[in-house]
Amino acid sequence: AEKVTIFAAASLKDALDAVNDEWQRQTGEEATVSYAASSTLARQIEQGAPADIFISADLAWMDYLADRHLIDKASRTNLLGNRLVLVSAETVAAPVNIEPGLDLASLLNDGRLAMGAVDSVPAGRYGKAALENLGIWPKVAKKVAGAESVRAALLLVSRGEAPYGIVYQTDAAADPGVKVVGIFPENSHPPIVYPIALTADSRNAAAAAYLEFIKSPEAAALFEAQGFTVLVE
Amino acid sequence: MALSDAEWTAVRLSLRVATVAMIFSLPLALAVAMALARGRFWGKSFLNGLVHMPLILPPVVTGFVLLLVFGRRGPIGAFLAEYLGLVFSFRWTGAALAAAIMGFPLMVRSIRLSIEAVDRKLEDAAATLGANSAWIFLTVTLPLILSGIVAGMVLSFAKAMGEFGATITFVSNIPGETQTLSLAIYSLTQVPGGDAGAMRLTVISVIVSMAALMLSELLATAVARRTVAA
Amino acid sequence: MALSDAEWTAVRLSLRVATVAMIFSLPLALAVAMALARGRFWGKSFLNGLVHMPLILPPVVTGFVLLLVFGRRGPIGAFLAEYLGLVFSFRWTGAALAAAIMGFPLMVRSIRLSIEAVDRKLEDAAATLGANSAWIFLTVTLPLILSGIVAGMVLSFAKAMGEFGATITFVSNIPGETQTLSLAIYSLTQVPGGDAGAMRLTVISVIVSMAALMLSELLATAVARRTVAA
Amino acid sequence: MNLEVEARHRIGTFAIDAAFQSGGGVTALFGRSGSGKTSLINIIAGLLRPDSGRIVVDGEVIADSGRGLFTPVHRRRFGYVFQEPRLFPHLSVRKNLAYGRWFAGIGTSPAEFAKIVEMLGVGNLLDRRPETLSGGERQRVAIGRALLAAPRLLLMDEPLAALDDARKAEILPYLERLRDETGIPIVYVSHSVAEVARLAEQVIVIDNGRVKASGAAAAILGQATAHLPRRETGALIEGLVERHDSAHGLTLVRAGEYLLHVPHLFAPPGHPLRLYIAARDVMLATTRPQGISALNILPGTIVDLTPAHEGSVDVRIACGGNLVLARITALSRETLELEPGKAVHAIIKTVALDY
Amino acid sequence: MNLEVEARHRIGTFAIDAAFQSGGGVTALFGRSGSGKTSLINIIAGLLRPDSGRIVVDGEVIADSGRGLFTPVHRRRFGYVFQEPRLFPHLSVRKNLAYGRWFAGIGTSPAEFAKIVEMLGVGNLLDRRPETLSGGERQRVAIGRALLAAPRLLLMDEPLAALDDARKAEILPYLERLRDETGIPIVYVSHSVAEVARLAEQVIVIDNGRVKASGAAAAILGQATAHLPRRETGALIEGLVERHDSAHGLTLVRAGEYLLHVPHLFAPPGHPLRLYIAARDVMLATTRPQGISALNILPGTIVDLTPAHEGSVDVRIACGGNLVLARITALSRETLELEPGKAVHAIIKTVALDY
Ligand SMILES: Nc1ncnc2c1ncn2[C@@H]1O[C@H](COP(=O)(O)OP(=O)(O)OP(=O)(O)O)[C@@H](O)[C@H]1O
Ligand SMILES: Nc1ncnc2c1ncn2[C@@H]1O[C@H](COP(=O)(O)OP(=O)(O)OP(=O)(O)O)[C@@H](O)[C@H]1O
Ligand SMILES: [Mg+2]
Ligand SMILES: [Mg+2]
Repeated sequence: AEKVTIFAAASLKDALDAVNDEWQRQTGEEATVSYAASSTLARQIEQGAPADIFISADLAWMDYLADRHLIDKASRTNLLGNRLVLVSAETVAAPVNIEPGLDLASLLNDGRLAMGAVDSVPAGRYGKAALENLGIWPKVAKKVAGAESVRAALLLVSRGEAPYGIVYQTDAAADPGVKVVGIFPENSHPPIVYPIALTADSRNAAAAAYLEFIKSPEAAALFEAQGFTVLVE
Repeated sequence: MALSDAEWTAVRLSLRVATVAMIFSLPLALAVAMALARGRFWGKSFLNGLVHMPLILPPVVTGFVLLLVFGRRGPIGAFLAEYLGLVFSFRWTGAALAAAIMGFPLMVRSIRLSIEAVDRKLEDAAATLGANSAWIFLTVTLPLILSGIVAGMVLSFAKAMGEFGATITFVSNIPGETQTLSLAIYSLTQVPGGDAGAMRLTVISVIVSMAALMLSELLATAVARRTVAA
Repeated sequence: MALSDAEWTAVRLSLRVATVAMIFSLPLALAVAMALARGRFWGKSFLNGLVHMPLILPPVVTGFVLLLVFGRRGPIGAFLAEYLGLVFSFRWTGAALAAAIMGFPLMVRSIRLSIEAVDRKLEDAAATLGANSAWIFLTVTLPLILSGIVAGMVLSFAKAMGEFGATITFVSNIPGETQTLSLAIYSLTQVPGGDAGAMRLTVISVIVSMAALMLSELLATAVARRTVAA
Repeated sequence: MNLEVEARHRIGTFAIDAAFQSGGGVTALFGRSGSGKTSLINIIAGLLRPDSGRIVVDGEVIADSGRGLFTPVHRRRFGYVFQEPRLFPHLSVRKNLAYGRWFAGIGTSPAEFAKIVEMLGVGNLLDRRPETLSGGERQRVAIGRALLAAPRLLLMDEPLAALDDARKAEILPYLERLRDETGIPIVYVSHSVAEVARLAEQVIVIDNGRVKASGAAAAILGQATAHLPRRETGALIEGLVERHDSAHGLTLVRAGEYLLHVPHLFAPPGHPLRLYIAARDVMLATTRPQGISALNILPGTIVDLTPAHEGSVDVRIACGGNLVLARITALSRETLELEPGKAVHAIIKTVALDY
Repeated sequence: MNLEVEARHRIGTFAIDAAFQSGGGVTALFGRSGSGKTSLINIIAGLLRPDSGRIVVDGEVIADSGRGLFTPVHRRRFGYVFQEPRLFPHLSVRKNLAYGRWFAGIGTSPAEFAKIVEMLGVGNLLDRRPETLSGGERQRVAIGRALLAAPRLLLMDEPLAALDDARKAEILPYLERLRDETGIPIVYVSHSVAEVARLAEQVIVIDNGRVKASGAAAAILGQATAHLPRRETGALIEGLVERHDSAHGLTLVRAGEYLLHVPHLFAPPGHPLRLYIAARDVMLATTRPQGISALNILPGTIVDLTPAHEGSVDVRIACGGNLVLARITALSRETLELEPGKAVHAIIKTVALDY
């Protein structure tokens, strides 16, 4: 059968590659994944990209396509969830209790707070929302270094460029160079959700099967192994 | 350091994209360089600016513009697909187009510099010997600007190897079709634990490019020598 | 089209970064171009390859490398911060460094091409008139390669205006400090509905760059004329 | 063959305003450095488009600004030997030489190629790059390149300036043959009166962009005016080879009523010849001298004398149908009481007549 | 002043292997096109580093491959007029001229600058770009540039080739003065025997990279060998200005026992002078001719005669303490029965002696 083509947020690469291997092992069918920024992928789908399935790193870009009737709305599901954590370099590893009024600014001293760029990278947007919610934002806004991706933010912390950073739990777990010093309360930011949907143009019969598989317990185990929260039952 | 199948695919694709981009942009780059170096026409500044555009704009914007213009719904993209069967979007051809456009200003500048250095008295001499402009260009100008052409091709090739922003925006990151080495490296940098893989691919990319670079210099020397010996 | 404060800041920052990158990379680019064009030394191919590296590598990788080397903990970064008080990370200076490095191969190639076109017999003539190598370089070679230098500076400047990948990776996206026009445009393209803003900034960037471009061509002509008239 | 040139042009502060006609053969352009010779030749070649002008070759209008007509350079087929060699640096000497042949259509035969290569002495340079050639070698290759393009008009801008006399002596006869056998008109810039005297039918003297004098070579070269270096004034005499005296290495040339002894020439009896007799080489005697080494002692009558200039006087003598010019000191003139109408003997050494 | 050159070098298939010494003054390099003159000059200048060689100026060892000594070009302070002008295209004529002054330290005075500009006739070109100059104008600027660098040795590679005779006549006296007043040694490449005869104390004949003959100008120019163009063989005679005959525009020069009449010169009585008398300009007579325009009739005795070559014979005559060379036809030799020891009269026209 025709290959299933998936457009997925770049941060899913490890987990999704594992899921695809498993799917190929079971069905003998292949899935091709194009990993890029959700914004890029959404625009490409808008321009007629040959994608069967889109997995976004946030709701906004899925909504963007939904508004333009470019996804099969019936197939849309919130697939995965994630948590935001505060990380620090190995050297300043004292745990931090993340609560309203936390004096993150003095913790940073004259250092920077590394996070995804607050208006372009989803993790940055969630982080900013959380900080605002907790009333921390006004004091740290000027100290934020908006990285190109969560990975870049993580690197900034692990290289000692920034004392603290806000990243996804999934990324933090895999980097031995940083320590998780606090987890943001789940209600402090909009739910971190990776929605999935079939595209409106998809004519590939295997795509539906793949969609089923990705929601299966086998796949869920693989996602969880990477630290994601699986949202589908 | 044996390469995996996927890595091989990316290497081959990168080389194909870079080579095609370099070769196909050459004639147009030559023509534009000639016009900028020699021409006196209305809108020359504008043409000059246009040529520099891919440098000035963030690559993402260039890629986006390409997507809008050469995409399957874009005005030119639709036309080409309809009448020439030439599809760029989400094909390796699109990656080559993006690379060609990103490398274009570099190629044009190199060639233009060489053209400006040509002693026009030699072209005059050729004319008195009976050569018309086309022949003069082929037998005098072209051989004399060979170093500029080679330099331009090298820059274009190297740029194509490293191109990332415009390519991923225009043709996405589809393994086997549009995932060049550069894009593969990017994918790896986006996940935890990808660093080793990214490093490995980077080394491969550097080796391949360096080999191409040295080949080009050797070729240039050989061509320069052959021009005389033959 | 009145610019908002934030936009003004980005424009000013972009110009500053591009100008500083262009000016500070010039002396080294000249030296390297001279070495590549004229030198005969062991490791010349290697130097040539190294110069092309920023083109060959995906910008993100270049940014990573910069971070590793010039970061606060990087070998060179630590040294510079300690002894010269020169800090790159999260500073506009870092953005300029990234832009300079990305534009470096373009500058070197242009200058190198011009150097290769210089008639060395003129340098010989200068030597017989008593000029030592430094004076020959200043009074003969340099004026004769001016077109290549200007071309290189234009390319470097243009590249700096468009640079994005290495910059954001190295110094992040900090408004007022490191958020150049290019980064601002990128940010806007990443959110649904940001297109209009991105378009607006793109237009500003294009206008600013075109103006700089035309200025450079005028300047080049003027300098060329003055060299003789004075 | 016929050439008609008319041009008016400004370059910076310099203005060309020149017109001349030539009945073919060799037309020499004479003039001081900076007088506009190269500019004029460039206009003829089509490399410089004059503000206004007209060029006609053999009745064919090549350019006429009045009628907006301008044949592009490459279609004129005018061979041009530039003042500087302008060889193609990326081509071997052989390819430089052959460059024009290709476009000449029929081209020149391999025999012709070999002949010219031989004449120019560039046979052992064929596979070299121009940059490795000496100054004179470059100049010779440039001459060959123009000749091999089978031009219908040759423009030569000081083609022999960088060459030694021996080399010149090999090339000049070739140019003479070209002039005589193919009838290709040649426009020839030179500072050497000897070259001009030998080659040119017509001489144009250019000064500051204007034609200051023009006419038959004999007339111009015989005028003791400031047009030409005074040192070089002389008489051009047309003659026919009468016979050879091989025993003594001499050739006898009939010029008017007299037989002149000249150094041995390779030309069959009956062959026409132009002898240039420089005024400075001619002595006058009132009585026929005896026991003198000069073989040519021509009785004649003084036609006229110029006023003394820097201590010397040019004397024109009618000698058996030819006019001979002699330059003598004012003192001798006084001593010998030379006046128009007086019978004198013009004495010319044979070795001074090495054609 | 003293110059010592020794060089061995291969370029491609061409090999230089030459050595010469010069006691200063002007040393002329003579040789056919491609014989290695420019290469040799480049070696002296330091632009070409020979495989082995030695250059000594005034006792100072400039280069010595044996001792690994090599003074870089810019520290030699050898002015060089190249075979092609090599002007700096980005500098005005004025700046081209002034280029070397700066490095010469003290430099040349503004008066000197004005004088050289005047002499070369480039005063109205000072603000122009080299590319707008004519061939001869370029050459003149190149000469000025080298002169103004206050060199301690001048290398001149056919400096006057592109110039007309009038221009040459303005530059040659300057070079003479330079030679006489400043004592700067000059190495001078030229194809013109007249130039060489006038300037050079010493002549080196180069052939295929080797020194074929070298020695005092008088000796070399007087040898009727194949070293020089035969046409130009002659005798160099040293003389002193005796007095002037302004009425007739003549100067009398004492040469040995005789007084020679030469065209009027601007030199005070007692001034030393070198006259070059070309063999082709000298006639011989067995009896003193009467009523002849030539003013110089020198009795003498034949020293020797060369065998006939191409119909002519060179005769050496001892004339009042000088040797004069006459070229006559073999026929005349027979007719006049010329043999060594025979008394003859050498007849030399004054106008042929235009110094
Ligand atoms: N790379 C080379 N390979 C072979 N021969 C060479 C090379 N370079 C120079 N030559 C030869 O060396 C010889 C000497 O050249 P040079 O320029 O010294 O001659 P020249 O005496 O100055 O001649 P001219 O009077 O024509 O200027 C020439 O015959 C030239 O062809
Ligand atoms: N752009 C210019 N501005 C002013 N004068 C110019 C320009 N170009 C050429 N000339 C002048 O035109 C004159 C004619 O130049 P041309 O080259 O024709 O002289 P030429 O007779 O060939 O001299 P030569 O014998 O020295 O080669 C020169 O005096 C030159 O300086
Ligand atoms: Mg000229
Ligand atoms: Mg030479």
